[in-house]
Amino acid sequence: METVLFILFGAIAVCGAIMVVTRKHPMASALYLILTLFAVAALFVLRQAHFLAAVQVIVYAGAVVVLFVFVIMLINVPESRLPVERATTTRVLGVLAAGVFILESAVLARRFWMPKGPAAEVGTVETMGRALFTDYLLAFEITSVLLLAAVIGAIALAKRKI
Amino acid sequence: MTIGVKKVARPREMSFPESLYLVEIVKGLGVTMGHLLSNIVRQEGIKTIEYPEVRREMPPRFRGRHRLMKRENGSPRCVACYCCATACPAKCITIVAGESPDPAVEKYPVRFDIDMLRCVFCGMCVEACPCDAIRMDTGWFTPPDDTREKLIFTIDTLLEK
Amino acid sequence: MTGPLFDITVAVARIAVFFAFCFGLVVVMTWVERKGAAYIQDRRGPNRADIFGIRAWGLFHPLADALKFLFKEDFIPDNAHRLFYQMAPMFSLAPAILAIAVIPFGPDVTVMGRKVALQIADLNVGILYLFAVSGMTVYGVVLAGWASGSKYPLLGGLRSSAQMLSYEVSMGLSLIGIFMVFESVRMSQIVAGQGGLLFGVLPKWGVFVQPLGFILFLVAQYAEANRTPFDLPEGESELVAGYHTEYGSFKFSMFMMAEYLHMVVGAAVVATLFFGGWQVPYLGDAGFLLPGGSAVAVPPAFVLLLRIGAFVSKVVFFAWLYVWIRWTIPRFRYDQVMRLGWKVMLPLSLLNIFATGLILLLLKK
Amino acid sequence: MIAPSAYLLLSAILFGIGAVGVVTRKNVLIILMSVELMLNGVNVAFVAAGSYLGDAAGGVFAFMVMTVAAAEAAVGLALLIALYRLKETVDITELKVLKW
Repeated sequence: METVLFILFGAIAVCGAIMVVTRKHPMASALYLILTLFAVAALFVLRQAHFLAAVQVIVYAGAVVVLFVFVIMLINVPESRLPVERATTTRVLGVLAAGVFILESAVLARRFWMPKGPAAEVGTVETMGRALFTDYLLAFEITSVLLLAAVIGAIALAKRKI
Repeated sequence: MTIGVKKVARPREMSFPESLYLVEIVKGLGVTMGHLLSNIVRQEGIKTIEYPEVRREMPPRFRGRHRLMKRENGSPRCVACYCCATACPAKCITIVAGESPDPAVEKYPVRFDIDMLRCVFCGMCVEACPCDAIRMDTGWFTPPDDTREKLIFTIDTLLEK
Repeated sequence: MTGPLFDITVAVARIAVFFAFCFGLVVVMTWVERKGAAYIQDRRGPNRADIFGIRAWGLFHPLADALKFLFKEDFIPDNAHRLFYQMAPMFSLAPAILAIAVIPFGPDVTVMGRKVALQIADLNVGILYLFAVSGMTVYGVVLAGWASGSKYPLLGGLRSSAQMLSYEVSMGLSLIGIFMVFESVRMSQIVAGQGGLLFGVLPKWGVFVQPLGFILFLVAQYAEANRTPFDLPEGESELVAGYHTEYGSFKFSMFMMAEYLHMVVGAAVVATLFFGGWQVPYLGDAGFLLPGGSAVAVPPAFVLLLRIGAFVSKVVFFAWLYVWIRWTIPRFRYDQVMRLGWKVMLPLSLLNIFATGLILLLLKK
Repeated sequence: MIAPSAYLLLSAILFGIGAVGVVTRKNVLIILMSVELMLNGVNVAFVAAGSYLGDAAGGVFAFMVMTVAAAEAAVGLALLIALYRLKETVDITELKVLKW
């Protein structure tokens, strides 16, 4: 059962990702990105990381992609003025490079040792909360500073007159 | 009534509880709920007139659907003089005159059509008529219909009322 | 019945029952909205549709509307982006349906010797799941606005995405107080936690332990559901009909259904998180246990009935509140919405978290 | 039971596709989305590793990556809007002047 679900959601994620990078219009890309994000969230659920799956959907699909969609609508580039994409050779070379990378990682992944067992309950709300607020408290706090900086930066950049 | 100057109260500063809006919203909800309940319990507050069943009494000078008047013997009073058709600003009246069988009357309308889709209900035809043959005192609106043809009223329809 | 068969039957039954309840309420809501609006405004409201001459106060109007929407011509404007235009209503309806899954509509019951929770799925991330799916609702509106290829829908979509992003933040933050008080994000545990009493008199409902959180959450819910006073994505006075201007026939009716389903689900969420869900004050498993110390025994079947009835009536009340508010409060201006969202709701929800944390800390000592 | 390497492979594929998007596309919006894809691929690896090794660090790392992704998207899109106001284009090859 797990294998079937893994293959299903993995396939959806990969197909969605391919669509994201191949679609001409950014809106289509954004929608396929949501698909991929959902599939990845489902994979998280398969590994018992329920909390992360929920956060993945809330943060990525609920906020980041909405932001993308918002910007796409805001600047609303007409289809005729979308940039002309690179030549086929460049694209083929890019795909080849990525293929080499994926093959290398596949070889490495087979060598990489991890205990093969059922998913540990590390992604639930309780364990994540405990880890975040004890061992990784400093990192967590620094994240808030990062977010604050991002908020200020975004406002400073996008606002016409401050 | 003389024309007077009405003093309009300037909006005053809101007090703190008012500026929170919460109490005010609850008050507003009370008002709407009051209307709702009173309208459910007794329907006096409802001002709606349920139109086809209940009709508003129209004032006597209201210009409604036309009607053609008849003489005592039942023939139309119209003498096909074309005054109304000439006066009509919307050109919605079509008259075809014919020789009247009654020797006292010269002509009578063979056809008298009013295109209700073009009529602007101005009442000029009524003003123009020399023998009070057309009136607009039915107090009726033009009823809706589903084809254009049905809304060209012929002499029979106009004589009915 | 054997194990898996039993499980599947229970699952299907739960989904069917709750789904039927929600959609039934949606149908009734469309009627209540129109009739309620009419009575509030001293009008008579829909009363014409009849079956064999029986008018039943216009109760057949939802049916007539549904038939009309089904048989209308299904067109796509020339300028529209065909695929996205057709997908938008589905994007709009799906999250509302998904959100139903985690709402408990009754206590655990024993069927054929097995414990069955009256909840479609008791996820351990309950509320987070709710956030996740409610975050998806914005796509329906945005996509509809963008794909219609017309300016008013586009403006509506823009407004909607900005509004929903802004209010999602304070909606999430306003619930953190609830997590902190009930120490769980699992919906069933939050409801169970609201069974107790506060100072021996008040039921320990979310609204009593988190009054500010309740108000903030309610306001944010209205903004998320695009209901008045936050319905400016479809503000008809300036945007024709907003994001669904170019929609007709069944696609439009899907938007309608989505809106009403959001209201029903929103009402269920408010009832669950802040008004004790299926909990009836002072009602234990064996019967009423009044604060004075007197007890009234109630048979278990009746207790179950009372509890489900309590949940249903709470949901109906909050669904009605949506309608009630709509015909009471005028629409905000866009800048007012943004100011309220960022300058009032956000600081207040942060303050709420801080105050809750402080009080919990003092109580623990 | 799925081998951990399957997750790592999937992670690599997602990362690779995202990288192809970054290097071959010209539309800034799609490049930003591809970056999100790459981050997501990394997240898959983190979560899988965390759950196989039974260490909460995997989840925490994924969480941090998500935060960074959100911040990156916000700042990136703000930059994009500012640039679009200036240059009226989303073509990255035309955005090569670093000063104005």
